[in-house]
Amino acid sequence: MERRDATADAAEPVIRRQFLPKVALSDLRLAPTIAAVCLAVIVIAALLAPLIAPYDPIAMNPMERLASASLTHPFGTDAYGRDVFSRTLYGARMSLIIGVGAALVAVLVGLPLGLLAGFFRLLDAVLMRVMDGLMAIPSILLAIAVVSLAGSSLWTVLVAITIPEIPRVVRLVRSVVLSAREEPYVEAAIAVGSSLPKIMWRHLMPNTLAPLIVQATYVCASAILTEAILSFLGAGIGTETPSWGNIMSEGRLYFQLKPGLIFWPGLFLSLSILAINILGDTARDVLDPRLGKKRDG
Amino acid sequence: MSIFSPASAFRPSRLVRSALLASALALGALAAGPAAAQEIRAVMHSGIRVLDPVITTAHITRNHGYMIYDTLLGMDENLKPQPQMASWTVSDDKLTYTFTLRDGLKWTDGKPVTSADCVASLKRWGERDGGAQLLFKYVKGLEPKDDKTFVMTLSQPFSYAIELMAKPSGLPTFIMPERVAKTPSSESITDYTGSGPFKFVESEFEPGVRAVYEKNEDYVPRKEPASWTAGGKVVKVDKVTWVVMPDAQTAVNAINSGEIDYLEQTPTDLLPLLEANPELTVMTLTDLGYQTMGRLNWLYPPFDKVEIRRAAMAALGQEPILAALVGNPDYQSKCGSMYGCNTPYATEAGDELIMKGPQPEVAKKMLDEAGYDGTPVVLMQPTDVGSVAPQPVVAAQLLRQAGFTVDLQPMDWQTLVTRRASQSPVAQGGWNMFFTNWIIPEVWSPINNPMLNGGGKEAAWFGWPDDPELDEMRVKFAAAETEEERKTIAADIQKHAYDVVNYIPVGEYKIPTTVSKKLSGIVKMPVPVFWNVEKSE
Amino acid sequence: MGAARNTDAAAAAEGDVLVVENLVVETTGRNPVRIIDDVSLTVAPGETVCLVGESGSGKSVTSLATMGLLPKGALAARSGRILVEGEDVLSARPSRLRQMRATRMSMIFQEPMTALNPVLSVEAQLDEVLSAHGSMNAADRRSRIREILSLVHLPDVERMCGSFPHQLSGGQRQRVMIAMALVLEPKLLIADEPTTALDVTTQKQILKLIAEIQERLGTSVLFITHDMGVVADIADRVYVMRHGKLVESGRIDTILTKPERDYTRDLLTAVPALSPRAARRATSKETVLETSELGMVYGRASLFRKREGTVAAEKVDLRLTRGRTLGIVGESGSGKSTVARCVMRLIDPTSGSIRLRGQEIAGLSRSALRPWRKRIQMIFQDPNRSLNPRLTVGDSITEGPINYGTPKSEARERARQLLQLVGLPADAIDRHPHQFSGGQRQRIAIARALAMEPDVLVADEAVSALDVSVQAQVLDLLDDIQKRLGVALLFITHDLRVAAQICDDVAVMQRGKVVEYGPTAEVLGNPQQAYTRELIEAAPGRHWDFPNFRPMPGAEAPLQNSPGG
Amino acid sequence: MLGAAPTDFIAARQFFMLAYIARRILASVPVLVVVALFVFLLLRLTPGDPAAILAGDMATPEQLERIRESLGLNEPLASQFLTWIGQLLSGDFGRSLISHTPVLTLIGQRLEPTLSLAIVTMLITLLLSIPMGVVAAWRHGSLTDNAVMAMSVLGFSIPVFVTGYILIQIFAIDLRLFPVQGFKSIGSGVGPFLSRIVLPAFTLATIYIALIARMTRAAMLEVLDEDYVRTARAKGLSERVVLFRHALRNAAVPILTVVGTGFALMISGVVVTESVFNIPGLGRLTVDAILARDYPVIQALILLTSGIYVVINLLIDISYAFMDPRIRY
Repeated sequence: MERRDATADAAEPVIRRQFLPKVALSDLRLAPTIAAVCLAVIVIAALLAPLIAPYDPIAMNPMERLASASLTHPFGTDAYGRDVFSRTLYGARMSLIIGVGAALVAVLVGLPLGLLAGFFRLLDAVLMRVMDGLMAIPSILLAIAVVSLAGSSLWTVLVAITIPEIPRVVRLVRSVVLSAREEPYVEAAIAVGSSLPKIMWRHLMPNTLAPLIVQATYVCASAILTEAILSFLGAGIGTETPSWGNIMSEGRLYFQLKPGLIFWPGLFLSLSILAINILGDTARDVLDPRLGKKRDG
Repeated sequence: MSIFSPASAFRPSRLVRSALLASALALGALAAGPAAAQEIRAVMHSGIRVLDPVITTAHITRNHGYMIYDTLLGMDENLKPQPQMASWTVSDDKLTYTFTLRDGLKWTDGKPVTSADCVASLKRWGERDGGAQLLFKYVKGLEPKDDKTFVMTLSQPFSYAIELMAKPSGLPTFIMPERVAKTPSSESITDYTGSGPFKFVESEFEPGVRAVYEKNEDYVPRKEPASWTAGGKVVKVDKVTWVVMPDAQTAVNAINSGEIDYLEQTPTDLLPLLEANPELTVMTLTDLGYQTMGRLNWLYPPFDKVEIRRAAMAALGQEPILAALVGNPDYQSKCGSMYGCNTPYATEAGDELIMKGPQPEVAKKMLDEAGYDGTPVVLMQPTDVGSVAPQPVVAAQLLRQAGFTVDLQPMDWQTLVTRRASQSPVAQGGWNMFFTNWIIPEVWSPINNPMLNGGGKEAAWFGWPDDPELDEMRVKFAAAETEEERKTIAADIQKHAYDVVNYIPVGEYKIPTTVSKKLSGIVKMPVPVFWNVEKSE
Repeated sequence: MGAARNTDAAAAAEGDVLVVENLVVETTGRNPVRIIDDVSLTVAPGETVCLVGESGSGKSVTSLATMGLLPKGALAARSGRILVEGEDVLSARPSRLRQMRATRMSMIFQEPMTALNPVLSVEAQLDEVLSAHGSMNAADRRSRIREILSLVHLPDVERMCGSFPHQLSGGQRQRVMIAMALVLEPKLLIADEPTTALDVTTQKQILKLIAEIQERLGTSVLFITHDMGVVADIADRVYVMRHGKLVESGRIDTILTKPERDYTRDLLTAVPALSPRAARRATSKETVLETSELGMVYGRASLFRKREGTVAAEKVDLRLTRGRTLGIVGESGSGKSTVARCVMRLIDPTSGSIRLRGQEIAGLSRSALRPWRKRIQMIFQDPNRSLNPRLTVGDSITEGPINYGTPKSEARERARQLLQLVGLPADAIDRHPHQFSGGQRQRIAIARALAMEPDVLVADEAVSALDVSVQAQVLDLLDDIQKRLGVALLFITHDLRVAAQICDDVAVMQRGKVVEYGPTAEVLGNPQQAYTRELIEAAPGRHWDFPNFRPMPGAEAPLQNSPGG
Repeated sequence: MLGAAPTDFIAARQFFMLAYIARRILASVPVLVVVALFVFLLLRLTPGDPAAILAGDMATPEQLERIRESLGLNEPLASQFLTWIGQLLSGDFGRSLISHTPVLTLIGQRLEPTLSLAIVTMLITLLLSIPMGVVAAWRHGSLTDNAVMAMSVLGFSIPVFVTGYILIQIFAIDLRLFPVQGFKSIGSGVGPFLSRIVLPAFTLATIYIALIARMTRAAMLEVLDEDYVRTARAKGLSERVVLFRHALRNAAVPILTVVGTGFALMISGVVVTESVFNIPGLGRLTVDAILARDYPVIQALILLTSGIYVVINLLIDISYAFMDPRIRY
């Protein structure tokens, strides 16, 4: 309580800023820059897929199946004779929609639940038991069950991937709220007569944004990956909506003969996830509330 | 994933637990190991879970049946019924069939096989098998006469009866002990006593993973040479282990490195990986192969109208579908016969529309004339079974080219299996179209062919055509006196079936089996069996 | 020791234990910032040298550099030498540096709780020093550990050995730290604010212990502190640092009586006098805040755990009239903050009553309390945390008035006036808290409290986190505001000097109870309770009247750091 | 922990520990009930008919109805749930609808491969990831650090099945060092066991290593910034002692926590790895059961994995006490 001088100037912040960043990749300014450029290129390619793609991604030509890479088919063709390059471009759309969608839904559902849980003890007890239960179910099994039972549309896949992520978001928001509500400025807000909703919205919610952004990037990356795994297990999106996951999954039989079928979508998938993770790490470094952390007595 | 997959699976997708060392040195050492035990390690197309070959028509369970049970009759490679457990005589009025069991038949528990066992088994069979159900309408009596003979009496002649009892696939006439055969046909049996060439090793059974069979030392084979399911089932190895590999790639790698001896279904696309290996032979076990087909739902629009069904048939074509499904001319062929080509009843009657397809322009015109209103066609697409995944995808494109609105709905195979049984309207969980595959012996006659049943919502196969005319023709077929007469009726049936678009055959294909050169004497037939096979070292 | 004290800095002899010559420390990276700029200092054998400065002066960095502990990759010594017993720390190889640590120079830190490894037992932490630096066998190490632990006057040594840091009190932890630093009897002990985190009474004991051990072992001490009181009590010589540069150095008496530099003078004049302020005439008789029998018990039995609650406050009776300042003083854990938070209804008291202008508020529901909230406002200890960093100053100040229906434009206008009132420019309203220094932020916090036009201001350690010079300004501001607005002030502090300077009345709390309560002059001038006397006696530098550069009138031993006690 | 802690302290700790374990076990009951109810409803309220799956291609509507009846699927939902819970409480997990094998037998057959895979994976992971994380944190900002971090981010970015295929191609097919697939019980010899488990375990470990190396690094960075690490250095201790004795022990709690929550991640990986390497384990069993709508098997398996998850996390929470004497329960 009676503490050392807390007013920081000169040396202290300098030491902290240089000493604390948690992720080395971001020290090389290069990494996040490259990651951002990579991701931007992929996103633009996805958006412009109808313009760039030389073929309809679902137009098949069985007579030209499993062609090797050539000028007409830069990445070759798949078992239906569809152009893998076009499919990969369109697949970017679906995979990114799933990644971003999962992140958005997880945050939109998890944030209010977490805020409420962090503030109301009774609700907290019930909600957290349910969340614990959800967490205890291995996410991939839950996802397979949901998809296989409810049919494999984009929406069910999205829901299946997102459900297991929600408890993690709720827990994160809740823990931020629990620690933030001890902050003196929250007490100050209580003291000046601010209502609960106002305190939540104005003083607590903003604290959750930085960790949420970071968490959202991880959810995004892991959703893209989970979609691929679901496809691998036969519980992914249908072949008429190409995603990196189902392109790879359909190509896996030809792994030794036509590695391109897995390689190209896999490369895009890994690059995107890598980039998203690096950006997430960078965001964490930049937004890390611990950079200005105080020690308590 | 395809435990109960349709007739075939391109990607053998079941587990295995074989496996021997990969390093060359260890390979040599281990190769010597099993020599003493004479074991065949076979990767089957699917994992076996259901051990009752009557309750299900799943092929893996049928194969299991051939291992541990003997069949009442057999069928030779000329498709002629032959005695197996029993020989038979038919009375002149064609109404009384007398079966006489051969000597030396014994259950694995040591008791002799009696006529009562056969009668009980046939009755259970009669409750489940489609053709048998038809037959049993005319069975007045089925009684043991003494320990070795029993008599079946009919109310009217059913000359196809013996062929039905000798058929190698669908539900063959596996004979079980009476106490087992008394199990209601809606419940699985739990006692696996058989009288077949192999014994089931229950203690080593892992559902979905592995099944182990030992030679039945007490089995007395017939003296004739083995031919299809007829002749002597002489077992020349000590043990057969069935395993499953969920990943085709893994299975191909495993047989390439000598970890297994037998790969029942090899994806044709992966043949290049195997053909160079001098240790292996790639073969097809039968010239009959598989029929792949599409079925339309007669109950709801748009396929409640025959004109629109015909338009759909015109829109489809065998070539593009086979190309996507197989993609190897050696293993695929166009075929317009609903009974399969290379079969006794093969005919071209009425097949013009499908054989000329795809004809998008013709189909479009037919659609216009039929007044198609754009009702979407819900086409179910299984995503997890390689042998049925591509057909709907190609079909969707072809139908769209002809002006159909297609809603291609991906789902796992088991969902499809569940959903195709739904007679509800499309919006309430119903469907309009799906594809599946059959081995030719399952469709090779109007009686066997499950689709050729016009019984409507109560009795017909999924799609439920209400077609009394068809059923009358089938009865005529069964009662026909001569083979010539039957062939004519069969052609008429097919013509009629094409006219009303009962179903749409979209081609035939064969699946190569890869076998280690150490194995010899493999019986070539549509069902993979392990008698007569020798293993050398 | 007398001899040592006569040594002058300029005449640093060959035998100095520590010689720092022209030390320059910079941040690493592309744009180096100079943290320590050309600092030289010496410490003679047996001498106690104080390094004084406010936060950011570089005093801690200097001590870390001496240990060779500058954070790698963040700070680096660019030039100069640091000789410990003649051997240069800066040029020593890492392995040699490791050997020198604990054998030649040792260090103790501000916070013994975090400086001790929480997961290792006391014995393990001492033992590893011995095994890292010598070939003592296990039995010798065992007996040496017990020997040094008794030397630092720890009770029940055997039990101490098996204890973990969290099981010890703050003072005991610091004793363990000292034992650990001295177990190999190094010539130089660097103490970096070793008593800042401790209560005054504990601080006194630790200072006494250091002096005692120093005497016994002949250790030299480099003592880093911001507290002039401590300096006056223990130093032989003093170095004053500011912004990384040496401002002034000299013998303690010289510095205290005749400081040459303005900065040193400011530093000294800012130290509040321990003598109570002159009594003010009461301007009003109106009681604005009154507690009776106030009690707070934390953590009573829950469903699964039955345990006694912790009594944080018990039967607290206080009364505050308009325009007056009531101080609550006490050590940590005395319950003074609990009382403040109860009065604010930030926590709900478990018994007793709180009357705000006659209205009982202890039992009011959240909504019933609302109209009364604005009557009483609080200033928190740490201005960095009491202002939401994401809101502009204006948003923070106007939040309260807007809650009570003041139109936004009006509230902002009022906020501008308030900012000027607390000595900040009106245009500060659109800036964010991080653009202000600690003292300025505390001013903003005061403006926020005043925006509610409260009758009572509760200041909970409101100046404890500030440097002395800033502290003095904020205290002046509070005094000024009270005069102008007539607000009553409930002032919670651990610092008797601050209390003496600002309070009309003082309540001394110990273990949740008010032990002595009365006018400041009486309580501090003529304490009746032993505990109050103990507190007063423990206040460092109480014999010195810093603002006037002279000993306290009547103090016998003007400058006596009297290590022997 | 060195030194003799006072016996009363130890006794009190043991008492609180036992009380804590009891409380935690009680607290896990509602979690498992939530799981049970959730899984049950998920399975029953969505389409899927085990009877159709069981009967195969040629069944008629009437035959299906009879099979449904005999499987008990026509009972009301509530009574099905109560029956199931009742059976569970008496230790009966039921029988597979499809193979009619007792669920416990099925699980028993598949337990060993999965357990072996999980344990070997865990060993590989801990042996590699913790030193990696420690070194990365120690050499923070260096090339080593960047390399470790890059590897671990990469570990997150490649789907498990791709990793598996690549490892098989290189080590089993090209170099012929290992068999391409399969599982051998450790009872049949350590050599055959290891030769088959190494590749899948490495495949599975890639994600896990990534996760734990990252967490170790972050926790170590946090801890290396602590005063007691500075104290340890000020005492002249070697870096190895500083890192592993002082820092790592203090960083253990968050690392252990991730080891526990990462278990869920491993389960996902197990399902895929078992497919790629053809290991007949619980992962495949679950997927197959889901696809076959084999309700009793799915229910038991998900309950089992959830139970294991709960137990592992309980064990980890208890282990905190051994890492950190401050933690009391």
